[in-house]
Amino acid sequence: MTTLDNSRAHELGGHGHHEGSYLTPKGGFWTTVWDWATTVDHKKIGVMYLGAVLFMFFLGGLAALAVRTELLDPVRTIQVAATDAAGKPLLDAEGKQVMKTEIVGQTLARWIPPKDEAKLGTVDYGNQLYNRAFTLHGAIMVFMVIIPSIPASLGNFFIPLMLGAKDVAFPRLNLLSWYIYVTGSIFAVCSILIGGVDTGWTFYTPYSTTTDAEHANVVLMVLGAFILGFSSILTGLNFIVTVHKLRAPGMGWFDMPLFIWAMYSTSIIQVLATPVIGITLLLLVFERMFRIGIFDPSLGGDPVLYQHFFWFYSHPVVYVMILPAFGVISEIIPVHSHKKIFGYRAIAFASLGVALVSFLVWGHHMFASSGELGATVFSALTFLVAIPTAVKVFNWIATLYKGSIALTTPMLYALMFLFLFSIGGLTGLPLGALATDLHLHDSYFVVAHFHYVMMGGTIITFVAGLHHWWPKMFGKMYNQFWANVGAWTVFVGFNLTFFTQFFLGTQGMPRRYASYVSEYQTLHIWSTVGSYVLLLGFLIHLFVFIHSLVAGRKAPANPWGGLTLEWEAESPPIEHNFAHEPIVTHGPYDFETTVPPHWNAKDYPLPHLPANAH
Amino acid sequence: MTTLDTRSNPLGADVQGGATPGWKRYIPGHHWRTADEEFDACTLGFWLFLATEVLLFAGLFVGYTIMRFKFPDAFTNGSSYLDWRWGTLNTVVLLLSSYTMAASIRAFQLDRQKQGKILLSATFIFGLVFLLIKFTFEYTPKLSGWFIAFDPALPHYASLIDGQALGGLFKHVEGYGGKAPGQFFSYAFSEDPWEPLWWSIYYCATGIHALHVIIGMTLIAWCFRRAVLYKAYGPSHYTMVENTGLYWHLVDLIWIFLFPLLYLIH
Amino acid sequence: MSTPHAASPEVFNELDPHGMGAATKHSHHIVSGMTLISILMILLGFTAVTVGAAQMEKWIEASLHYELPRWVNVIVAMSIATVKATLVLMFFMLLRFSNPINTVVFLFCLLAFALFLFFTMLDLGTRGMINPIKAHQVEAGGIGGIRAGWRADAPIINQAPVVFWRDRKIAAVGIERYNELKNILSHPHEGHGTTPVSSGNMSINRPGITAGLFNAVAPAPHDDHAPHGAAPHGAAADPAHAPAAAPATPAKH
Amino acid sequence: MLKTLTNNMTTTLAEGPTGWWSYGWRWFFQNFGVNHNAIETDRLYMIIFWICVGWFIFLMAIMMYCVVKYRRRPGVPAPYSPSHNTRLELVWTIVPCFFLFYIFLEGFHVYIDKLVAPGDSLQMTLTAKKWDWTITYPNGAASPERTLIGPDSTQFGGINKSPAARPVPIFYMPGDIPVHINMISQDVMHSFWVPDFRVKFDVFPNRYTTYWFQAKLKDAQASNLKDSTGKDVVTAQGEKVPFIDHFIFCAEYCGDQHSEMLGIIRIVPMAYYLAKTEEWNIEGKSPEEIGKLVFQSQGCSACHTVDGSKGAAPTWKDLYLSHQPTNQGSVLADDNYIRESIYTPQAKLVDGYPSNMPVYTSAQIDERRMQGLIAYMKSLSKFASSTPAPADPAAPAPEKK
Repeated sequence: MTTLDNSRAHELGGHGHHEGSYLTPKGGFWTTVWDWATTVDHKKIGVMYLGAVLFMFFLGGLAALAVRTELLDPVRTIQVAATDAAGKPLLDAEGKQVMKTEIVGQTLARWIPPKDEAKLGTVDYGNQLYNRAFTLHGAIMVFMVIIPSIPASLGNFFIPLMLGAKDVAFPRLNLLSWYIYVTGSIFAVCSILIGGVDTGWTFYTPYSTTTDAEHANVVLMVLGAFILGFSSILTGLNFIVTVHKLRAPGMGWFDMPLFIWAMYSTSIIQVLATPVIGITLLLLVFERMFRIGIFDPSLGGDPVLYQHFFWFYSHPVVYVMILPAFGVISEIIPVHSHKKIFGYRAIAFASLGVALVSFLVWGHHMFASSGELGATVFSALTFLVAIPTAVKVFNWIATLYKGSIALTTPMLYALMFLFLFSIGGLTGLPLGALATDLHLHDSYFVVAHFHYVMMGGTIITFVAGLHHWWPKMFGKMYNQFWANVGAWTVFVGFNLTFFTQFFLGTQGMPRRYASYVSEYQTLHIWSTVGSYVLLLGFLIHLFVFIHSLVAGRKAPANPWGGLTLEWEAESPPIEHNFAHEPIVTHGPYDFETTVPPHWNAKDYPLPHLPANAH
Repeated sequence: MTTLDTRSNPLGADVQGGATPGWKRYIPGHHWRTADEEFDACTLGFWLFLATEVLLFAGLFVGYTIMRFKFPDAFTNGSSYLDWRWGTLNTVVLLLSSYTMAASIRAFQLDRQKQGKILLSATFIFGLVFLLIKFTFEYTPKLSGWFIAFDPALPHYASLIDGQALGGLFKHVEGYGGKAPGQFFSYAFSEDPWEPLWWSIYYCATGIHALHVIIGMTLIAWCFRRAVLYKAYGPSHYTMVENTGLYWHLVDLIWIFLFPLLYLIH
Repeated sequence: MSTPHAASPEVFNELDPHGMGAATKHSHHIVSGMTLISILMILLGFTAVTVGAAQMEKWIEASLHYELPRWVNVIVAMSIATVKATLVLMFFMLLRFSNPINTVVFLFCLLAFALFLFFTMLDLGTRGMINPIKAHQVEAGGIGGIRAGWRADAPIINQAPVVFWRDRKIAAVGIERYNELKNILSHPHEGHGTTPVSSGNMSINRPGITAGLFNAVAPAPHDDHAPHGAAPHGAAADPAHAPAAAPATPAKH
Repeated sequence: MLKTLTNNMTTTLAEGPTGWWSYGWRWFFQNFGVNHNAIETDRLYMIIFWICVGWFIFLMAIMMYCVVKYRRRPGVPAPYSPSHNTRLELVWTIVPCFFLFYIFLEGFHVYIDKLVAPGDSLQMTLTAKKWDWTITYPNGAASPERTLIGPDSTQFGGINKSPAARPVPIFYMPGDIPVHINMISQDVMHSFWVPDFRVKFDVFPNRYTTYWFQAKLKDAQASNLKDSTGKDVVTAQGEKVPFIDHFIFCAEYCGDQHSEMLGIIRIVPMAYYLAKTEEWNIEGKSPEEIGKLVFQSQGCSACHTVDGSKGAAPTWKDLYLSHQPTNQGSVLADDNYIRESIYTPQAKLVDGYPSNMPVYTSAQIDERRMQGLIAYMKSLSKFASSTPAPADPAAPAPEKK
């Protein structure tokens, strides 16, 4: 490992050697707040994104729990004995018990009683609450949590560090994109506060252009998503330029960590697909406000055109969600099994391949609505996605072979990812095949499938990455035991919640149903119980992290023995990341030939050295 | 420099002491090795941004294609109400402005400050002319039926003029207005039931394009201001004016396609 | 960042193994003034050509009474526009002289556009749609409710605006005056050749199956399988509501 | 089919699933072989399922083996192995391709079966609107039968369904012959899904989509149809009527009562089907009878009651020629008002009720049916034969239309 003095660092008034951690407060409370609010430091922006995303995750999670709780009990009409004011049974003239009809099972309606008393106990009111809850859950989780989760928080923090750069290419743009994200989220939250949106996160026309016609909530939510698109574009644009222009000396394209490759592919999709959702949502707003008719059948427009517009963005964006997860896993598995990743180039090209193919398959969301030729072509192309994805999974498992696997929390999560994502990926096959999709489309099977991919893939990996890099980000270690307990709880809760839903789907339970036929109830109850276990698991993680921040042991610079450049920086990194500009002399995963930076046997033993070496 | 602090802007710091032109005082961002690298990165970043702009319009073009495929006659009918002469004039105006923009960048590259500023303002004025034509000669008559008296399209309708305003500067043609998008369409003499859809596409496409013209003009004005105040652009540093130019050319590029698609259908 | 500007540290360029520095040599190309002027002239020339071609097509149709296929107009106009756009990109936007990566970015963006257009057309272009054979009446329902005017409380008309306003105008001024006005207004430019024809009745009623694809049977929605045929429903052809109002039928020229 | 719908909880066909892949289908599907397409779909699904299980176990087994065998132990060096092997990588790129191609082909094959109806199918039309289905039979009749899928349902005792006891339509269909439905929506998008047939297709407001099925009745273990008193229904020939019910679900989110937008397809013998549709044919019926049929078949009965009890919409009992308080002032519910309310429901909204009456077109309710509805309302109203109800003195005078 050689380093070269960074002459620019010297120019900068000798900040280089003795500047403090980026977390060091700059002064009093308000000074510090102002410093963070106006920072252009990618690390601080990454942390701010992390906070914002976690908050939105909390909101979206609440909505999910509301949805699950409502489904605990099918809504049903029952005859109950009427009572008088004193609570005594009400009898009619002949002395017979008077019966009355009551609707039971509307949990949300009991919690949030309507302003208008007359609506209490009506089907519509209970359903409206449910519809708003699942729309809220979907819109928040997709637009405000999963899309920015790994790219904007971990990506922002670690891309420059992994490239050996001082910052992203356009730091001010980076800050701007955070503010745009916050603005978009505020729009969305406002739409909830003034009554909520019941369109589903897909905003399908003509329903979305006609529902709640007298209110502005749908427009607000759509504008929120539109604004969030800008944030996504700016982040992606920034990363592409950073990767092109700011690699450390010595770092060729194939010396980049695979996380960078994944983020690069992600950014390409973000830049190329997001503008289309921009114009789509804009046209939707015009449609709602001015009835321009492009998506409105009564004026000659076409709802299927809207679906094409929408999925041209929203399918690639599925890979915006999952590709960063691939990147994180490609980091965690080699580091924690201390072995060079298997098939580096295959994984790198698979990332690009997924990015390319993602633009060819959006029509598989529309098999039930699309024309026959379109459906057939899209089905054939859809299976193409499986190949690069499968290659990646094989590579990760092959990496484990003959490694030295430490079951740390991040690694545990990575293994869980392999388990869950395999299920998610494989259940994509019956959805990609035309005949079976006509049965499974818009059923709970789809719900289960994409939760296995989006949550089992992305959110689980987000948490894995957070555990992997937490010591680097905040300079504190966390309690591994309790973190592992949390991980197992999440795993159990997750499978309980979503595995049951595969069976619901094949048996015929449609999505977005506020009430259902009663034989689905058993599975729904299991699913709901699972969601509570999931909540418990995330709460354990929350407490582990809080404990770590308050009372955690100070983290060493390289707690896991990683070889990528971020482990060369201090924990937490100094304000300009590196005291000297690093020069890359080894590959990111050359564990066999390289002693990791800051190696210290007290912190962690190297597998190929005896424990008492050093 | 990890804090957003306008005072650290090297150009802003020394407004009064204008002895050294701004472009010479420019220091690249702390994370760049050389100014050239920063320039290259900015250009790449801006091209990526332009790609997003193109794809934004792609949605409109796809919508146009599908709708024209579905209702070809609505488009032919609708298009016949557009005057190709105004469209052509606007195309010429935008092409000229593109030229002046490119020439102004060239002037700044050669440190011809005065020429650069003149060309920049010419570009701005061309943009203004474009918008004026768009709004006064195209949108207004179609929406309201009010023509400006010297509009060459008007003499043909002289027999239908039923009102005047501002001492004859504006003239109203009976039944001409109401060619609004979607449900606001109220033109009574249309031949095709789907004509409102054509107007929706027309107003969305030209409206969003006009919005881009306005944004471009704002950028040009900002460049002009910096050129006047700080001599901000010169041979070694002209990133902003270059990228503004790219943006402006993109606006031109979109129009190059919109023009035949909207005006020259028959 | 208040430190004085220092000369570029050349040492980094030597260590730069990917030629990142080399690319910057392209960056500061200065296009000659002559080139710019010539490009402008060519662009203006092409504008004249595209307008001329369109006028020529109109002239051919009007004087030779030969209707050119629809694609001629589109292909000619789009080809010329593409040439113009390429010129702008290469010389005004300096793609020819700048880092090739910028060109790659732009080509990828065009590729995405092409995919978007191609697959959307592939689907929507190959299936039948119910274009209301009765252009007359808009399908009512949750998506109907078209209002007669700008105001939010304007009455709902449940009719194509085109038809509603036409009928209203006829009621206001009488059919003679209406036709008179229409005659003048629908020839906006003198010398305009053909009269546009309504597409209101040209839609093919196809049963939602890609025409000609897999049609072991092409089930017609209104065939006479059953004694009464399919019941009238939806936006289907409904004889009772075929354009009945005689004055409402657009006067053909 | 879902077991709630039939008294017989294990309705299956004689031909059960066969083949290695069929093991475990009961985990996923409640029944098997309602028709050819369903059998094929289940077969394909189970084949994919077992392929997936094979791959999954294979991968997870290797993973677990590695995790256990190569766990980190202090002082034990990692054995290491090459990080690249072109041949292996090619193999695991190409082998899945074969599986994928096979699945695509099979999926395509069965898809075509689901798409293309035999030429001799029975043609029907379906209209979907928020939140109801209407199927029109070839003779123009529509099914007026509805049932509650709830505890107060006489047909299916004790099933916990149907919020607000909203009655869902029953569509009688002949068994063992192909039925071809042409679908259109009145308002937003819906999706017609009969889980038992394993097919769904979206229903659009601006283009027809089609749906076909051939449900088996002969070979299935069907129950016999009973009337409301629990006695077997018998045909004119004195035969019992076997039937099998299948749920219809709306699978495309369409608003507040999306989850209540159900229906039942009841497969009965051809003769009984013909008798039923003839019974509902409006030809040769009095206006009042036509009105009653329309009331039941067009979904009016989902919200309006005829016995004076409060529903989601004003009751028709004593509605005709009564004074209704609306947002446009008090209105006399005469023929014109009724007509307007059906074709343009938003014009005048009766106070205290939500604005969710669907718009009917004159294609759905033609003049004859409209007259029928008015006649039916007349027969329900006490004001019809006498003088109009006295106007509410507090309300302004009824508007002139």
